[in-house]
Amino acid sequence: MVVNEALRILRTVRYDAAHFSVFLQAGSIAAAAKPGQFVMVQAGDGLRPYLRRAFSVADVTTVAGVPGFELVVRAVGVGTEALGRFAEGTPIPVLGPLGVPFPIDDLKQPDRVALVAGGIGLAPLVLLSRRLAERGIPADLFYGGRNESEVLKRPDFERFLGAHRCRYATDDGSLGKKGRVTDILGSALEAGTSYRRVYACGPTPMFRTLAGILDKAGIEGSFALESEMACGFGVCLGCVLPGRDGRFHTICTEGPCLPPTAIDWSRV
Amino acid sequence: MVVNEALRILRTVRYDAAHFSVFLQAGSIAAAAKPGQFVMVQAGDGLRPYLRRAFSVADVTTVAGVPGFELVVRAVGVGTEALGRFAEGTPIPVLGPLGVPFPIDDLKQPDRVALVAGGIGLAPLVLLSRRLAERGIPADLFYGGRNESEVLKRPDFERFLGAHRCRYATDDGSLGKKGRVTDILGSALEAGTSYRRVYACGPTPMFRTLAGILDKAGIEGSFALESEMACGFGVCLGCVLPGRDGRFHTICTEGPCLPPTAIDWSRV
Amino acid sequence: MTVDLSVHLGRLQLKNPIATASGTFGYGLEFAGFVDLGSLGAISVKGLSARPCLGNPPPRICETDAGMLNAIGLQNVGIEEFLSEKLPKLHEKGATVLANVWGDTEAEYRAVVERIGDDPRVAAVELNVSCPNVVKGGMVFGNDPAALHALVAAVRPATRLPLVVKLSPNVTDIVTAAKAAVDGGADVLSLINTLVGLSIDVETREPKIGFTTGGLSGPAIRPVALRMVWEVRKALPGVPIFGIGGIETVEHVLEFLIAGANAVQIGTASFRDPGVSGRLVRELADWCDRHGVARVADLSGTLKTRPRPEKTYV
Amino acid sequence: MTVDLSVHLGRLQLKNPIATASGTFGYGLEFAGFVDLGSLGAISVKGLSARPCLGNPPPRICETDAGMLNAIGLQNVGIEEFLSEKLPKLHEKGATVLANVWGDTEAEYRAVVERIGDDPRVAAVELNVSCPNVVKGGMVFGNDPAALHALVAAVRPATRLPLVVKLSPNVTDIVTAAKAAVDGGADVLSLINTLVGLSIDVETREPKIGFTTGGLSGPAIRPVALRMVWEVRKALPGVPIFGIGGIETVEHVLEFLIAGANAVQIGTASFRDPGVSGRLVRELADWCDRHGVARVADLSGTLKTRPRPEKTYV
Ligand SMILES: Cc1cc2nc3c(=O)[nH]c(=O)nc-3n(C[C@H](O)[C@H](O)[C@H](O)COP(=O)(O)OP(=O)(O)OC[C@H]3O[C@@H](n4cnc5c(N)ncnc54)[C@H](O)[C@@H]3O)c2cc1C
Ligand SMILES: Cc1cc2nc3c(=O)[nH]c(=O)nc-3n(C[C@H](O)[C@H](O)[C@H](O)COP(=O)(O)OP(=O)(O)OC[C@H]3O[C@@H](n4cnc5c(N)ncnc54)[C@H](O)[C@@H]3O)c2cc1C
Ligand SMILES: Cc1cc2nc3c(=O)[nH]c(=O)nc-3n(C[C@H](O)[C@H](O)[C@H](O)COP(=O)(O)O)c2cc1C
Ligand SMILES: Cc1cc2nc3c(=O)[nH]c(=O)nc-3n(C[C@H](O)[C@H](O)[C@H](O)COP(=O)(O)O)c2cc1C
Ligand code: FES
Ligand code: FES
Repeated sequence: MVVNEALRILRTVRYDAAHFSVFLQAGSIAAAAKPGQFVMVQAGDGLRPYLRRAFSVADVTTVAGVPGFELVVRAVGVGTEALGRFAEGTPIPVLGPLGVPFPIDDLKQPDRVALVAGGIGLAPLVLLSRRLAERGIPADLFYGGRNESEVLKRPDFERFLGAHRCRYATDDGSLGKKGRVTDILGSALEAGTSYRRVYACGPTPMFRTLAGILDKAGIEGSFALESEMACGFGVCLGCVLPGRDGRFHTICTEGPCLPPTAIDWSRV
Repeated sequence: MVVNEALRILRTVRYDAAHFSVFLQAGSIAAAAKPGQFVMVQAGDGLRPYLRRAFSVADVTTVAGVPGFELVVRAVGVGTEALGRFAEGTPIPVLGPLGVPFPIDDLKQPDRVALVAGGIGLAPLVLLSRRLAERGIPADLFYGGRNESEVLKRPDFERFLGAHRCRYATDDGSLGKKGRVTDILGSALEAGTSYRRVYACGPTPMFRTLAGILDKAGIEGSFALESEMACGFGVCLGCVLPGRDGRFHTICTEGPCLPPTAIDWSRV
Repeated sequence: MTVDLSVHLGRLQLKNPIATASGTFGYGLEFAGFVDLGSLGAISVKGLSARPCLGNPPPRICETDAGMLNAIGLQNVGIEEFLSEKLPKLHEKGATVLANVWGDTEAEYRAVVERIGDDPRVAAVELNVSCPNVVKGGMVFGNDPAALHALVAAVRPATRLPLVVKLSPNVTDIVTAAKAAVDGGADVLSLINTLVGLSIDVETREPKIGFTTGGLSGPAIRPVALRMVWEVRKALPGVPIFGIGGIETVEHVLEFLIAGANAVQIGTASFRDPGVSGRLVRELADWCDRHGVARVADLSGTLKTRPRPEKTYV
Repeated sequence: MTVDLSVHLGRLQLKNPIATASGTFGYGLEFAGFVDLGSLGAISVKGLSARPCLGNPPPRICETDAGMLNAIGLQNVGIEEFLSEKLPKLHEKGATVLANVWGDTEAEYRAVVERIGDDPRVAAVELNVSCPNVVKGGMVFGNDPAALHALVAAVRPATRLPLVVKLSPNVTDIVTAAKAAVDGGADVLSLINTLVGLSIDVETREPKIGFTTGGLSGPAIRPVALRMVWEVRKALPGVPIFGIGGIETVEHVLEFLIAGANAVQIGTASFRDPGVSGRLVRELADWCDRHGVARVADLSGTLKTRPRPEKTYV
């Protein structure tokens, strides 16, 4: 069930000028949240930002023994910046968990999957890694960022998945391979690795390239998509992306996790 | 000269749920500010509050050795509440000093004056008391509030003016006389005390009554008036009050300190 | 004190004056987890057309200062699916339903209203006249008094339900529009719909909305909406009004009632807080109680205006 | 890179596109401590009338969400005092002056413009047509295309200075108003003036503004202003435009230029920050520099719109 509750900020951890994690009180959201789902957060009770902002539930965790959940945030504008400025203990309105999670219930023991993260798209993949590890499903992480310091939550990924399963690409080569994340996934596929399914989250150009790669390789995908959202629960009809069927997909309720084949990437 | 500068909050002292003092870095405002002048403060860089708010320079002082000035504030709405929530060290835009101060330069040694404060109208009278004390001008304070805890800055008034010169009236009788401040001033006048000038700040009903009292007694007054202000420096023409001459007085530049005889109290 | 919250908008009787605005409350059912749908004055559902409509390509929304722009393009499931899938459930939950409808032509408007007919599960039909008139080259029905009058008159015979006409605020004179709608047969007026606005991404030099312009809603438009409610109430004191535009708090509700509305509709605020409409019902009752207002209906149109001064010169 | 900030609005040449809006910048001189007056593109002074005007009784202003309402009532020192006391000082400081004027009747408008004549210290006359036409029973000049046309045509012969007409946004079709002004002889259009709004104190049930309604300004109106600039630019691509409404940042300036304005006027923002106009001149130069824009004039009207989709049904 989706709940609308005021949750206290347990802790804010800064990674660099633009990136931070916010840990929120669990409320009834943490226990219910599945990997790929998101919450709508009101950052401030004023007029700027005016609408709530969408954030993936990045992890379900505890802070100093207090149950909570984590959002990993890149500050790109007024809402994300405001979210990073709250004092610990401040209650903020949170609506969630929302949307269709990554499909994982159908995975079975010998299945192997890949996780592809671009930039801040790492967020939903942390909780996904945790759940896959719990289920014993082997998963390879392909994670691309601008540079080493923008590759976040490495210790968690490496703990859940095993360090040997985590491969990185950076624009400047400061971590892993110099280049794009789709390049390192492409190399792995060319080297003969195959996956039951590829889970991905990242910017549109990454999605577009990846959709092509998966299509060619005949591999199923599940993408955690983004679009601007006013409500997050299917009533404003603002968050649509064009579908291959000529219809528009309501990303907040039909997604955010959708197979790439659902989207008409030429119109995004 | 009026300056527009970002000044850090040195300290915020809370008196009760609704009242607090904000001490700001001196900037070039503190040294220039005269009793009765005010500043326009932007409480937050967002949209709510949208316009700056006016506050009297309540005192010029130091905080832990750092030169600054004080605003005494009653939280009545979004701007005053926001002002009370800032963390120490936050820089906030301040414009000032503004307006016409209380006329005191013409006071000479044997002159005796009265100060009349109603509610939050105490604010400009603190700095006035300090300056009068420096000049050795004896001044009687008549200060009315709802109850004892809403009578603020007593130690300062009593230090500057002498405790025996400070008289209080409260609605509930918890401090001084039960009743209104104009009653205790009226009694003093009836008892034969006379003043060279009466300086006052308070709500409109107090001003209206006081204007009548002074008119009857033939005593000169100087009132620190209030009205809603968008700019504070004479350009929006929003802050006018009706004058006896049929014109409108721009309170931010012709005032805030004006003789009560300038105003048409029947139209305020 | 028990406060009487009920209001009458002509034949349309509501248990309280807090309704929700079309396009901001889905088909109502999406809010069942946040609000007791039966506790609201009314629910205006997403604008319905004769055929299901796919709406505009994205981006459809963007935030603006104290508001948002939208150009959803009236995406909706169509009147058939509404009547078969949504309305029975709304009815079961005790909701008072306003069927908000639109069309590209008079005939389409009429067709969808005829399909609703006198359905007793619908409390009133609400005509959204902010739709471009395809026959008249895209000019908006609601912005031309003659076209508006003709449209309302054409639709009027199609139902015996109360007919609410929701006016466009993008006009020189809202009173002329209001009169045209009332003369055409409107029982109730809803005002206002969104103001037409534009917002630009300066890096790409593209409009932030795919459709270029969008409808501005939210707190930014409240003063304009309030002014129009007041103007119409003054000119047409007998015509009941739904006040709409940027309502978020009980004080905003009261502003609209005092200006002359008989009830209000909560729009964009439901995106920020899906429970806001239900809460406002309770807060309005509390406010009336604290202020000794026994009947909320008595608040309507109680604005005390001062005589406007003549200009004075020196 | 040295950025060429100069812009031409027909015969009106400005050193940069950042001007200040009438009624929000006093007579300019009040800002001399905050802004180098000579560094601004132009300064539109408080609306001048033939006789000094006392304005409206208070309360004249109130804050609204992301904006404010005002009903100052056009208080001003009158054209004589302006010419003798203010203009010489403005001229001395190197200011480019727009003389914003108004009247209750055509004759009064004409009288004040005649008094300005061809004064070389004035760069242009700006006609505020949002004034109630006392002859036509209070209807606003700018809201009736015929009255607007007649007014501009009546004033036009009174000066050889460039004539700027500042339009009211409270109209169904801003393009019709724009055409009427241009046909009447306007060289440049300023858009927009304030939207008419209302705000109510629910405790006293009185309007927060003594005049009941007031003009809404500030960020709240920016999307509406931008849309109108874009509409007029599209319809009248050769007519130079001052874009006005809720401008606070360099991005806002750019939005207006891209939408089709040739220059902008900063209004209410000068109350929040008296130095904002001067800062925007510098920030605009920086932005152009960073973005490789050599001539700011090239930005004007560069909005890339997509073709509007047809409605699609299932
Ligand atoms: C389902 C979902 C999950 C998300 N999860 C995360 C997350 O875990 N961590 C994170 O940092 N961000 C996440 N985002 C993106 C986040 O919502 C946006 O970064 C945020 O809304 C920007 O708000 P702002 O006020 O800071 O920026 P604004 O000033 O509003 O905008 C800055 C830029 O971001 C774009 N933008 C605005 N809103 C969105 C949006 N909803 N989606 C995409 N772009 C947007 C704007 O067009 C603009 O280019 C998610 C978005 C969605 C839809
Ligand atoms: C010259 C001057 C000096 C002042 N000095 C002080 C001071 O030292 N300490 C202090 O606490 N307050 C002072 N005030 C009053 C203070 O400016 C207002 O309380 C403040 O603007 C209210 O802002 P708000 O956002 O909290 O309230 P809002 O939500 O804006 O309004 C709350 C109530 O206050 C009224 N109000 C709003 N602005 C003003 C205003 N400028 N003047 C009077 N009433 C207003 C509103 O009409 C409303 O009734 C002064 C005002 C002026 C004009
Ligand atoms: C996303 C969105 C969709 C809307 N769709 C409709 C609609 O289908 N029919 C209609 O009459 N009004 C529609 N409206 C207008 C609202 O019902 C309302 O009139 C307007 O938003 C002003 O109210 P607000 O400021 O409270 O949102 C829509 C508004 C929004 C924000
Ligand atoms: C207090 C105030 C007074 C104004 N006076 C005038 C005026 O005298 N003449 C005029 O043409 N416009 C006047 N305006 C309108 C502004 O010039 C401007 O068009 C409007 O405020 C919108 O811009 P903004 O949102 O940047 O303020 C006034 C606006 C305000 C806020
Ligand atoms: S965000 Fe409102 S429908 Fe998806
Ligand atoms: S506050 Fe603007 S003129 Fe006084």
